[in-house]
Amino acid sequence: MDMNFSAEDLAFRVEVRDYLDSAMPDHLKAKATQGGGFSHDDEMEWHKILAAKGWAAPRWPVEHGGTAWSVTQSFIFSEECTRANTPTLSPFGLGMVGPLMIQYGTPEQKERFLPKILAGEEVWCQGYSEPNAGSDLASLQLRADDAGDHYILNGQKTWTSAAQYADWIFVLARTSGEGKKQEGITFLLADIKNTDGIDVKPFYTIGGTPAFSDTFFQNAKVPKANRVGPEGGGWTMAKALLGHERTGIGGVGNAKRFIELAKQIARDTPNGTDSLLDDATFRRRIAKLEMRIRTIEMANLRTLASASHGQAPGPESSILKIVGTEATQEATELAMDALGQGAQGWFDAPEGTIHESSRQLQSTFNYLRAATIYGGSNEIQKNIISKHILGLGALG
Amino acid sequence: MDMNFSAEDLAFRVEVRDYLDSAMPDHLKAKATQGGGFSHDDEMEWHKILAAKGWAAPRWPVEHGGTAWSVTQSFIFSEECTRANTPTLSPFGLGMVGPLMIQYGTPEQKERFLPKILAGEEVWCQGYSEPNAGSDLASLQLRADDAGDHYILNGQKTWTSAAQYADWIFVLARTSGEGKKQEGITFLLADIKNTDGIDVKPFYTIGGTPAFSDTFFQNAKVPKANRVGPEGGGWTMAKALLGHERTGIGGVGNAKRFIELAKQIARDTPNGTDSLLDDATFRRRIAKLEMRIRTIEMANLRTLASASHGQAPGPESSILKIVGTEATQEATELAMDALGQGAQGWFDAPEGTIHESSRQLQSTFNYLRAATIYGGSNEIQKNIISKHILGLGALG
Amino acid sequence: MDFSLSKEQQMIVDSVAGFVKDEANVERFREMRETEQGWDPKIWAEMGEYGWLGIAAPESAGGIGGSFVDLALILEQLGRGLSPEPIIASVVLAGGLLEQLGSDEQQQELLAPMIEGKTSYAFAHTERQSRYNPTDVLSTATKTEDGYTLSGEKTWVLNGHAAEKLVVSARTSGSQLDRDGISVFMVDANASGLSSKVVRGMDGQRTAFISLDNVTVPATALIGEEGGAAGAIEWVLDRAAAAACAEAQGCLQQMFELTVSYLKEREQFGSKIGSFQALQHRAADMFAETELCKSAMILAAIRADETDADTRAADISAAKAQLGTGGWFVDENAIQLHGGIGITDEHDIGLFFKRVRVLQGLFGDADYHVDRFQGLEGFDQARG
Amino acid sequence: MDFSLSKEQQMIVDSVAGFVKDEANVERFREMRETEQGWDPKIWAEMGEYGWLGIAAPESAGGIGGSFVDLALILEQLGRGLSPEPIIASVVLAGGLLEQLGSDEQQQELLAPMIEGKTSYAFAHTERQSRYNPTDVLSTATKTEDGYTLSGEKTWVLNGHAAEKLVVSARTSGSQLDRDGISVFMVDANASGLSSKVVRGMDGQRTAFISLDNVTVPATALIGEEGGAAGAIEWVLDRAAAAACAEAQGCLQQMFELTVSYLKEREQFGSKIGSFQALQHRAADMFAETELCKSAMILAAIRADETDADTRAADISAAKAQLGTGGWFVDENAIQLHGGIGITDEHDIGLFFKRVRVLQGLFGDADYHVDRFQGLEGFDQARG
Repeated sequence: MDMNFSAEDLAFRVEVRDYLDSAMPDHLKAKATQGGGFSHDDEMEWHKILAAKGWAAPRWPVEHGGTAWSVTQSFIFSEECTRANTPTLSPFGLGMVGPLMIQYGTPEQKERFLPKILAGEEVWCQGYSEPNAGSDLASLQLRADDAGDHYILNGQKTWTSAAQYADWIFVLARTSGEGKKQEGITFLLADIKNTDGIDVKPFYTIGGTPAFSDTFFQNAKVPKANRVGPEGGGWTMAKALLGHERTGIGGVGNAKRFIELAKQIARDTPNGTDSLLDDATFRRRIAKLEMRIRTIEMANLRTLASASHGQAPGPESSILKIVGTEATQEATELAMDALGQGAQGWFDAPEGTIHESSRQLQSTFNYLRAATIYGGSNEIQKNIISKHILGLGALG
Repeated sequence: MDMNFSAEDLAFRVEVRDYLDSAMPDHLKAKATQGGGFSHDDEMEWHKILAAKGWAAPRWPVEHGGTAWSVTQSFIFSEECTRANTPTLSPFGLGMVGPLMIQYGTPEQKERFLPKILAGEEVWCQGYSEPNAGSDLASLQLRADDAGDHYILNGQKTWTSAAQYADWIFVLARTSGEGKKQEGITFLLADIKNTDGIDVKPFYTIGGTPAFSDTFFQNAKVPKANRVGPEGGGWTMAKALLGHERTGIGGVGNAKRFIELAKQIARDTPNGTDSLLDDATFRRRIAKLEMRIRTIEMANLRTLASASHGQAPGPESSILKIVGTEATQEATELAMDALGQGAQGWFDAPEGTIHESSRQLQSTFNYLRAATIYGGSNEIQKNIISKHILGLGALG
Repeated sequence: MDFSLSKEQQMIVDSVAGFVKDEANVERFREMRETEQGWDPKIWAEMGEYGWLGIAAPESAGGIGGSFVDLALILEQLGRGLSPEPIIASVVLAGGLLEQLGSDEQQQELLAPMIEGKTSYAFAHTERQSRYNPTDVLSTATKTEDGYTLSGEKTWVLNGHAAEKLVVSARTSGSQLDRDGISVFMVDANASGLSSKVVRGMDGQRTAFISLDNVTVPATALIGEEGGAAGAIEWVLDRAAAAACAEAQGCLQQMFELTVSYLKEREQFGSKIGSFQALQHRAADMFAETELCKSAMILAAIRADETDADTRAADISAAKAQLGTGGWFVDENAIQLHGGIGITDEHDIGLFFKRVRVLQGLFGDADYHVDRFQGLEGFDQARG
Repeated sequence: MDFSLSKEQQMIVDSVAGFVKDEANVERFREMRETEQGWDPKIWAEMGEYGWLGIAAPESAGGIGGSFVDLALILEQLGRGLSPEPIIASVVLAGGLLEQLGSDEQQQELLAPMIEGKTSYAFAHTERQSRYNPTDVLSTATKTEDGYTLSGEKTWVLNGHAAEKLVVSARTSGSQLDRDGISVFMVDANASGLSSKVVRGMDGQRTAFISLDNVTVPATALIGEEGGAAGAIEWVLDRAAAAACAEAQGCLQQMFELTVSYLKEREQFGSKIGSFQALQHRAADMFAETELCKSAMILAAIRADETDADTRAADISAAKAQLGTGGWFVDENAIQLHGGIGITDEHDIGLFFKRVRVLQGLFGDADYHVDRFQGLEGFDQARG
């Protein structure tokens, strides 16, 4: 048991650091120093740069374009990305539907979709939640009626992140109303841009940006060739995705970035004749959370190390989602508190009023209230732990 | 709306303070400065002193020996008792069965019992919980079989506080196994010392003292004259008691005492070349909790002020039990932390090793884990709030 | 000691509640946040006519001469409708300074029209370096032959974008952190040399950054004694903190009620989500913290009229810290229990969320008030 | 980077687990806590024979030359049985100083018999004023013709009541808070001028207060360079903190398992209490914190062998703080979910509760470690 970096690891770190430094365009670097309020275009630009290097999907199997990195190397890579404040790649293709297709897709699907996901040429979004099916996902009502070689979809999805930018959407749809709710669900891939009858309506969040959409389906046709897994097997597909999503969402990289941001703001914020980073109370608050995040990071590493390449970790990763999202929210609160009265500013504040590195912070702080809700709310994660790990679910 | 003390109030405060100072025997004052590890005998001695003054049961109706104090005066009295670190009187007679008898007792019961409760001549204990009926009190199994002019009791009570010192016990017993569990329960008064077939077996807690007992009943006879309320009306009696108990247990007086103890220890504890009370982190921890306790105290005052004399407050007092017991526990933790390594000492440590004011602290700290459990655990209190205040109980 | 509402107080509460329902409700706020001014002068005038703005002001200046508790009760109700009218900025802060320091003439001339709702003011005080320290002032006021010349920069001035006049703090002597040497001046918002930048806040309200570049004012612009404003500034900032607790209380109460309603209405897994015990207990915790905030807010409002500065400070700090801890618990869980819908701009809960978060930070966050509390003289003393 | 157990480690863990089950279980601890010594020399000797006491000691001194992780894994298992044998006091602290500072002869003569389980030592270091500061020392060692004279008082000396020899820290130069000038000496427990008071701990273990009144020792009693012990003291205290995390982990794991079992077994309201969602979620939170403590404990154990002092300190502080926060959450909720039975002395859960609470405070509580962490050089630096 050790955490030592071998000479190879250290060389790898240098390679990654040098690469990120040389590959990251100046305009992205400029945004990175302002707290990383990256646009969709920025993310895709960075995706393509990494893809060209072969580093867009490090944990995919090598035959599909992944790297053969060890856990240590993956850790080093993510540390260096955090350090350089690179844009975070959209998880829906690379982290979710991609790995699912690798596991369950047909050869045709793999050939059709994986290269474009990897290259960042097609953007994906996730159609899971519906207005009446949030935590209780299995109650979903989007109908997919059998029409020979295709399904006809009618209904509504909501909370579709970044649907306005997406080329494709993967949806859970109801192909049967018989039997257990879970058994009538099917996993489908739909061309969100070019399918008649699919309408995307972005809406605003408390963060002041249209981060999510409602997606409406009205007699929208989806070829059966775009089904992943068997008809009625959608719930199995969804569960296979879950583990990936949990570690992705709970990841501590974001929390670490916000801790650094809080420190940076505190360092730059005069407080009487000192800086706020000299304030005893504030220092200790930062320290507490930073220590907590080290602990969570170690738990993340242990989980990653125990799951082999290309596989999702087990239900114990639920704890990472819970504590990771809470730590991330807390880190944004800390950064907000560092701003003092400045926390009330908004991203369109005139130059010279708010700390430039915090220009996106208030919006992100608000938006990230969603972190403990989406991807299976933290309450749902606790149900999962209680049922699947502690064996308390089946008690009467 | 005001918190001002009138000239009369201020004069009353002086009167109380002077009285407590003159009335409290030196050996009790000595213990008070050592963190108030009072014995049962100390408590009863103090009870009799207060009773002689007419101040043992301030909130009883005047005709039964209470005072006619205003809410403000009651508050002043309790503040001064906290300040003087007086012993706390046992609540079972004065705060629980006494008020119940005033409300529901027969004239004979009132005449027989109330004066002796008031005078501290008879000590009471509470027989509610059983090994299989804790939070689920209505499942109690202590049988009371009808035998003409008396009941015959068989079964076991547990968690009987201070039963070894008691003259009387009030019990909830099952007089019927028919219908709803709650409807077969009857409230009885038993002479715990002189009834054949009642056996008291004290047991040790993690505080290292025998604070509780198991109480066994084997064909023990209790006259029907000792029933409070109708047969089968015990649950109503228990609910009537509950409000009193909740505010009693959650009271902030204890929390304030432990805050003062933490400060005293910190003041006396060298920390390098300063005292611990100069430590920035520790000061702020004390301050946080002290501010919280001020808030809880204000909530207590509002609750007391809105309930008239002799009546129990409504279910909203559940919050006082929850937050009051948590603050009390936290205050003991703070005092323990102040001791540093000394927190590992035990009450029998040789002189000169542990801070003398903390001699009882480690024991109390451990014992007080019970505060969030007894009197209806905090989880049960939340069920009560949820059901009776928020109306969430009846949802399907 | 008495915590019940008087008949008059109950009447005021009822009439403000009716006003919020009919005129100053959240729908109205949604309209206001899209406007440049951010609040409605007509509503302000109505508030003046009803006597709400002058309820705690001295009768000599046209006020009602009531207690701060009366004002707090009004703010609590207004908080339920997210009313953005600048009561804290104009009445509690700027008005409070006029009340405390102004001459009879100044009160007649300046305070009276404002509490009638005919105009509004702001208190331009905090600076880039001052954070929450009430006596950290770098702006200067230099004495001239017939007045003063003011220079400096003021940040996050509440209502600074809309006020007709600003009460500006500046040093007439002493250095940055001295209590002595701070003076306050009445300055026209359109004075020459004064410029401002308007900042839209995350709560949809507006503040301004005010630059003073050799702004000249006459000697009569000085409010109170030269160099002696610190005590009054501390007093108004404490009252503003108490006012923030009161307004936040209205928000929290509304959030709590919205949340309990949602728990009774939303179905998942074939049941109302309010039937799930984990959420019931969370709601019970929210109830407890909301009630504690209410108690703390009343305590703060009562203490706002207290003359002993340390007694006032201790309990107002306790209340403001409770808003930052227990109030924040209610704030974040109201969103959490609403789930996804709670983070849409369309739902009201998020508007309250943001307003509470801002109020938490105004006039000292929890950290500041804990620090202040432990620094009070009484903290160290053995009880005696 | 690799977090799996080696085959050898797995074998050790299994054999310690078996030993705890058969010999060093909680029943045995209940007997031990009634004895004067508080622990069993026979068990100690067995531990020595199995090689557990020397697992992390250098081979030159008869040790196995393994890593600190090996020792931590052993402590974790022993924690499940509340083994009171003085591994932290004698092996990690006193033994660690001999390892770090002792000459070859001293290691041969002193370290070897102790790790064989034939004798035990203690580290007499903390003083009334020193709290958790490792270099706050007032006790003095004055050089004499053929040795030193030691005077001072040492508090809360773990195993101080039973150790054959004490490693005593004392100043040979400098003043109270100086890092330089601290030396350590090997002193016989029955030396003339040395007296002790035994304190029974709330966890049922024993410590001693040691008074040194002109205790004379020969020059050969000095371990390491005169005045140069501070670094080694910090090193052993860090390792002791990591060891405390490891032992506590065994306790917490046991408490968590006992609690989940109790939830599955106890009935109230006609159902197993583990079917109530509020308790399920609490159990899930306990699971999360127990797992985080485990990760932190492994991190600390790995870092215990780290040569860079700041890297070592940062992660060991993080782990010790996690024990004081997340570990305390598990500790208190294990009692709470057991309800009344949990506060009886008869039930094992309370014994674990008290031991964890004591371990939380040893070698720095959470406050201390947060303070230390924010004072490390790397904390302020911009990442680069």
